[in-house]
Amino acid sequence: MIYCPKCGTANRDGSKFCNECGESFGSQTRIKCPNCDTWNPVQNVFCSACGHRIVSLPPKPGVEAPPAIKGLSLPVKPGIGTEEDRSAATPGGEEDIPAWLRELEASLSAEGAAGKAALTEPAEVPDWLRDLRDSLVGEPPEVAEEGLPDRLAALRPTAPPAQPAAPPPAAEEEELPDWLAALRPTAPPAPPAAPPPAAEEEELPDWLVPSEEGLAEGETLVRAEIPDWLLTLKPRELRKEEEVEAPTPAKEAVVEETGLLAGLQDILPVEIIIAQPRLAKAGEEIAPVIETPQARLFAQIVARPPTVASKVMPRPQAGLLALLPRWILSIALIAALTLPLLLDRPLLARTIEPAPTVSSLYETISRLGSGARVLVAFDYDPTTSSEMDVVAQTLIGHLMDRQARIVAVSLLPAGPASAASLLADQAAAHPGYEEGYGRLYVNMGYLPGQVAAVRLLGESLEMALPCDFYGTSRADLELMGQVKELQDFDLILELTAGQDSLRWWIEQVGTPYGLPLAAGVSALVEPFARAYYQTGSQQLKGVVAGVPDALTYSALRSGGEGLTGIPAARLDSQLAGHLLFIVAILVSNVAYLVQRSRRES
Amino acid sequence: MTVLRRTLPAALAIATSLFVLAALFITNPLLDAIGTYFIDTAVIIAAFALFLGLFNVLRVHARKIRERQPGSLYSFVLIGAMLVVLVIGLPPIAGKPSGPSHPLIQWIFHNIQAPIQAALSALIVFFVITAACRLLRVRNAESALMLIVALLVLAGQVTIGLVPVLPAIREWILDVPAMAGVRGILLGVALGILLTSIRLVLGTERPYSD
Amino acid sequence: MKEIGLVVLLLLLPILFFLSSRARAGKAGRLRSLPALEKLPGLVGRSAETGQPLHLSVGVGGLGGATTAETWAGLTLLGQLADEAAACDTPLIVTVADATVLPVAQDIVRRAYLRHGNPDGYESTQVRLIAPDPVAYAAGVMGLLERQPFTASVMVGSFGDEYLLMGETGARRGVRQVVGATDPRTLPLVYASADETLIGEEIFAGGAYTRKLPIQIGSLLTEDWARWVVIAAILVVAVFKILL
Amino acid sequence: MDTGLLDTIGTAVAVILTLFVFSYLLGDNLLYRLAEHLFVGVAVGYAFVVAFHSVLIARLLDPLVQAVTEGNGGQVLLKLIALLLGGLLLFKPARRLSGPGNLSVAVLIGVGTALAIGGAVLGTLVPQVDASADLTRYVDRYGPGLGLFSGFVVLVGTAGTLLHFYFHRSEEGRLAGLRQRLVSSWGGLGRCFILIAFGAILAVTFLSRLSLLVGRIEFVLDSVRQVLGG
Repeated sequence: MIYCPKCGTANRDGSKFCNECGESFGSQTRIKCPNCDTWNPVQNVFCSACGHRIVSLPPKPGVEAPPAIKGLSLPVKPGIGTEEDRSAATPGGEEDIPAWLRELEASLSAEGAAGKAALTEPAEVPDWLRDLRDSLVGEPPEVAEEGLPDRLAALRPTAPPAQPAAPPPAAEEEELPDWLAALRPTAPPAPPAAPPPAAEEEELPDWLVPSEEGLAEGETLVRAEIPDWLLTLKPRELRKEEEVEAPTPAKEAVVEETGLLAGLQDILPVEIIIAQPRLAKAGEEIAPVIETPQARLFAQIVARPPTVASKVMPRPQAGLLALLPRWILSIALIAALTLPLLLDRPLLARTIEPAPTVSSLYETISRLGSGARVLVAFDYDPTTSSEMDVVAQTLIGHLMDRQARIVAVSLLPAGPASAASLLADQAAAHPGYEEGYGRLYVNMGYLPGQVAAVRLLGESLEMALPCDFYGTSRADLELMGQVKELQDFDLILELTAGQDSLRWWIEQVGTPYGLPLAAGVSALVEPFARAYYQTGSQQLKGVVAGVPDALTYSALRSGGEGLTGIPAARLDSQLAGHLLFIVAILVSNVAYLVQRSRRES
Repeated sequence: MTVLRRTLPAALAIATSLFVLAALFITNPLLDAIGTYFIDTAVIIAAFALFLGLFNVLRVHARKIRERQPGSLYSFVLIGAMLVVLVIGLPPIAGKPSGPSHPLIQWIFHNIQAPIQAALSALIVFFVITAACRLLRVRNAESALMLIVALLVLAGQVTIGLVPVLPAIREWILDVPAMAGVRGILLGVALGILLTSIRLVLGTERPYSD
Repeated sequence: MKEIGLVVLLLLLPILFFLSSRARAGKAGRLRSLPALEKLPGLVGRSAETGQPLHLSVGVGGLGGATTAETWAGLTLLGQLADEAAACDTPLIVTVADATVLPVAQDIVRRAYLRHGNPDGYESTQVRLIAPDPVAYAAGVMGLLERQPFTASVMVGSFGDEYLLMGETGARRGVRQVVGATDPRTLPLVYASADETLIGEEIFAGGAYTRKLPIQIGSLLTEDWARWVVIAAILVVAVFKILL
Repeated sequence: MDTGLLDTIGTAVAVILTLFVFSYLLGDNLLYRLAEHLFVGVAVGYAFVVAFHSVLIARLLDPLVQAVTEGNGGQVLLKLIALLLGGLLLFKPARRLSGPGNLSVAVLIGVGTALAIGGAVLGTLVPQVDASADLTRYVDRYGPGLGLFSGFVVLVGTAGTLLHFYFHRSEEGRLAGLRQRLVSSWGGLGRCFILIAFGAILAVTFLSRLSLLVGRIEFVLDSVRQVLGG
């Protein structure tokens, strides 16, 4: 916990700025644990979350850093250098490295990978590295990594040669990827085969010195270990027994597939390096000292105008679907659905075989006495109204046939509007109901709060339903005078296209109060609703699922004759749609198999 | 300061949660009343949150218009439509249908919102076809299994009264093996919800403070 | 029924504490790999590299309702991604459907930028409320994915089948998609359209895989433990039902 | 205005907007974008109007006014607290004032977690365990042979699916080997059930969404018929 000196707010460990007032905590900074990604205060040596060592041993004096890169504010354990050391800046503009790397990346993307690999060849490569390269350079570069942008793949094999000469440009502490996090507090990287010139401890490069943090005195330097990432660079044959292979980072491991460093892991996590636009500030460039061939090459590259990175290519779609434009399928489907609807008579003769769930609901409603009170939840909105209206019409129609008193509610904001027009339509078709609003049926509007609303309904009907959809108070509605509490209802009918609301009614009302509950649902919810129809206590008295069920239900109401007219046409239309879908699946499979066998042969 | 910022919200969250939980699990009129009150309060807070949502929408699109980003004309349409609905719908009119039941709001709902919403959801069927064609390609045994099941269920769902066996097969698949899979997923999700909620109640993860 | 529930609930707590303490002591063992969660940091890097924004959705659920847990699962991943995005200065666009999520999501993103010393990097319009209605939300996000190039889209939370409007648009536009949902109706559609999926309860594992707090790992182990209890309960009840 | 005329205009607008949306099938275009933005704008506005009237007025303002006129001090206080919590949330986006807003979020989280726990335990865990254990449930429907077999399949499949999501992988401990084998074999079987469920749900989703498309086509056809016929 860090307490803000300005406002006293407690901030998360390792915070750099106060969460409340933005005050900078100066010397306080934090280190990301390479093992578990937890942010730790800079004082920590071991991660407070997982105990992993986060500050590894400082560099041994003999191993000096390779040409330094400035612009790093690594949260190194303080005490490496003095004030003077920091002012003794190494050549190289502070911000130019990320810039050249980005331009390098940009320019390389335009060129062939293999050619570049030869160009960027360092003058002094360690023998082992040269052998390695020689054996690999002839291989054609291939972009094996799935989904990697081309330019990235092109960059990978070429950029790494710079690495033995210069440490990887590091980022601000927050941005360090795993491999760098492991490197951070340790010695500057030095290829074991090419020992860098010895240097005095005082001349440690700027980048090793914390730029912002105050230095704690009295810390001593300890001998460095060869960092893990460097170890991976070392050919397997040269490794000592005790130099175990570096653990593969948990995050996306970048394995070089081509070029010089094929097979090596996490050589240059390009993504992260480029991911530092903030580091680059134009106009602060300081001319680099051009001494080596590499440096000259880099200078040339930097001088080139940047090329714009290509956009991510859309994934190629295999199969016939890619060949046939989307709209052929669309037009075919629309045509297949429209034709049966345009015909006046059914194409096929059907007999009625209601599912047990459907006939069970039909019997439940048929048994209701005249004047039975039914709570109908219109938990669907225009999203599914094309389907649900068909279901609701037949069920509400049946209820009105049975002279039931209907109280409509909805858990969706847009539900009452659908309910209003549907109830009005059905009332107009049932003698006695035309003028019956308030007496025979009411629309109590939207119940806000989703599951909480259902629960509230069980606890206090009065509180949950203060007024109806049109703003009339419940006291002025005759029907509402008859229902004081939820138990006054003889049946609850849930009309929904979402399984959540069905579950809420069962959990919050059906089960606790033991009220008979039935459901008219979208076909989509069918498997789910069946689960409740089956449970031992029969939480649902019946289920009408989707248009086919609704059509058989209406056939039951009309006395069990075969399907005719519009319902039959709807079923025919559905059938045509299904046939088209099956054909599309089969065609796509055939196309796929043909393609695959062609590829294999 | 720390007490106010960290401890108080945590205590409030835990207390609220325990009261509502108690109301759910223990039958007691007083607990019920307290639980109901908290639930009601949550609903009211959620309604206030919509003010924030409204400002956010205005801000995002006003910015698009101000910066003349591509498509700012559409942002204009969006904000315009929203404001029209708000201006007509917000003022409460005593004695007359107002708000959502205002005739003009009803007209907008039935003739603009509902048809577009219904048409958009109908569009999903085209997406289902392309997605299914990709998923059901027989690459391996797994996709073959899915393909067979999908074809059997498809064949059974519109052949009611036409072919005798197929609807029965569909029903069995939905009732038995598919049900087992769905139930397993649901049970697992319930366990996940349970433990995530317990962690939240215990205050180990705090959405309400950092 | 209520009594059984209460017993289940009270039984879980000591187990959770015990397993969390084991996790704290480092005796938790390994967790199975979840590629979807492991690929998340890579998405931020890729996004920073291409300069194209990253999209994150926490679903159509809200806080304060029954989908609080799912929404929080999405917000946990938001916390992780926002941290990395703030560190890399990656443009991150968060879309929400429910207004209750808006202030919390904004807070998470803002604090992430503050923590990384870049308070100016945060803009309040990074977190956008599209529309409170699920289909309107899906349509809005679909338009976003259609007209603006995104590197990746992470959608974790509660989704209905309107998810497919976003998911297929993303797939067609070549957006890398990591999607997690709990609704069995949505899962096949997720499976068909996303590159990486979190199926069902896997979305709740986000914290344990990214932040690795002992209690988060402990809660996953408790979940595993509870699995056996559930299976045992099914068997015991089945035997009883046959005998009685 | 004449209601009949308004209705006719309304139907025409509805049909045109439906066609605008379907124009997306030919690719993203101006008409579709127009419909999309119109829709999102109306949806946001409508949701706000509904919340304003059904919650802020019906659940907060009206009861508050009523309580004040009745002189019910306790009720007034409770409603004022609710009002305060709601109001505090509005300050959350302001950096310096976000602290008090956290109280409102805390209440939301408290209520939400409690409801989620209640739902998970009472609504799913207990009843679904009960249902999975009922081996004989299908006997009525499918006869003794297939019925018992089905009950057994559900039991094995449910448990297998649950095990498929097992998180822990560890070889330590005496029972670990056995557990690991059980999880991988039974859980592997569970994966088959998940795939079967996926295939079935995909087909069912198609049916449901196809019904929506049929409904929309019917709507357009009916409207066109009306215009032609009358």
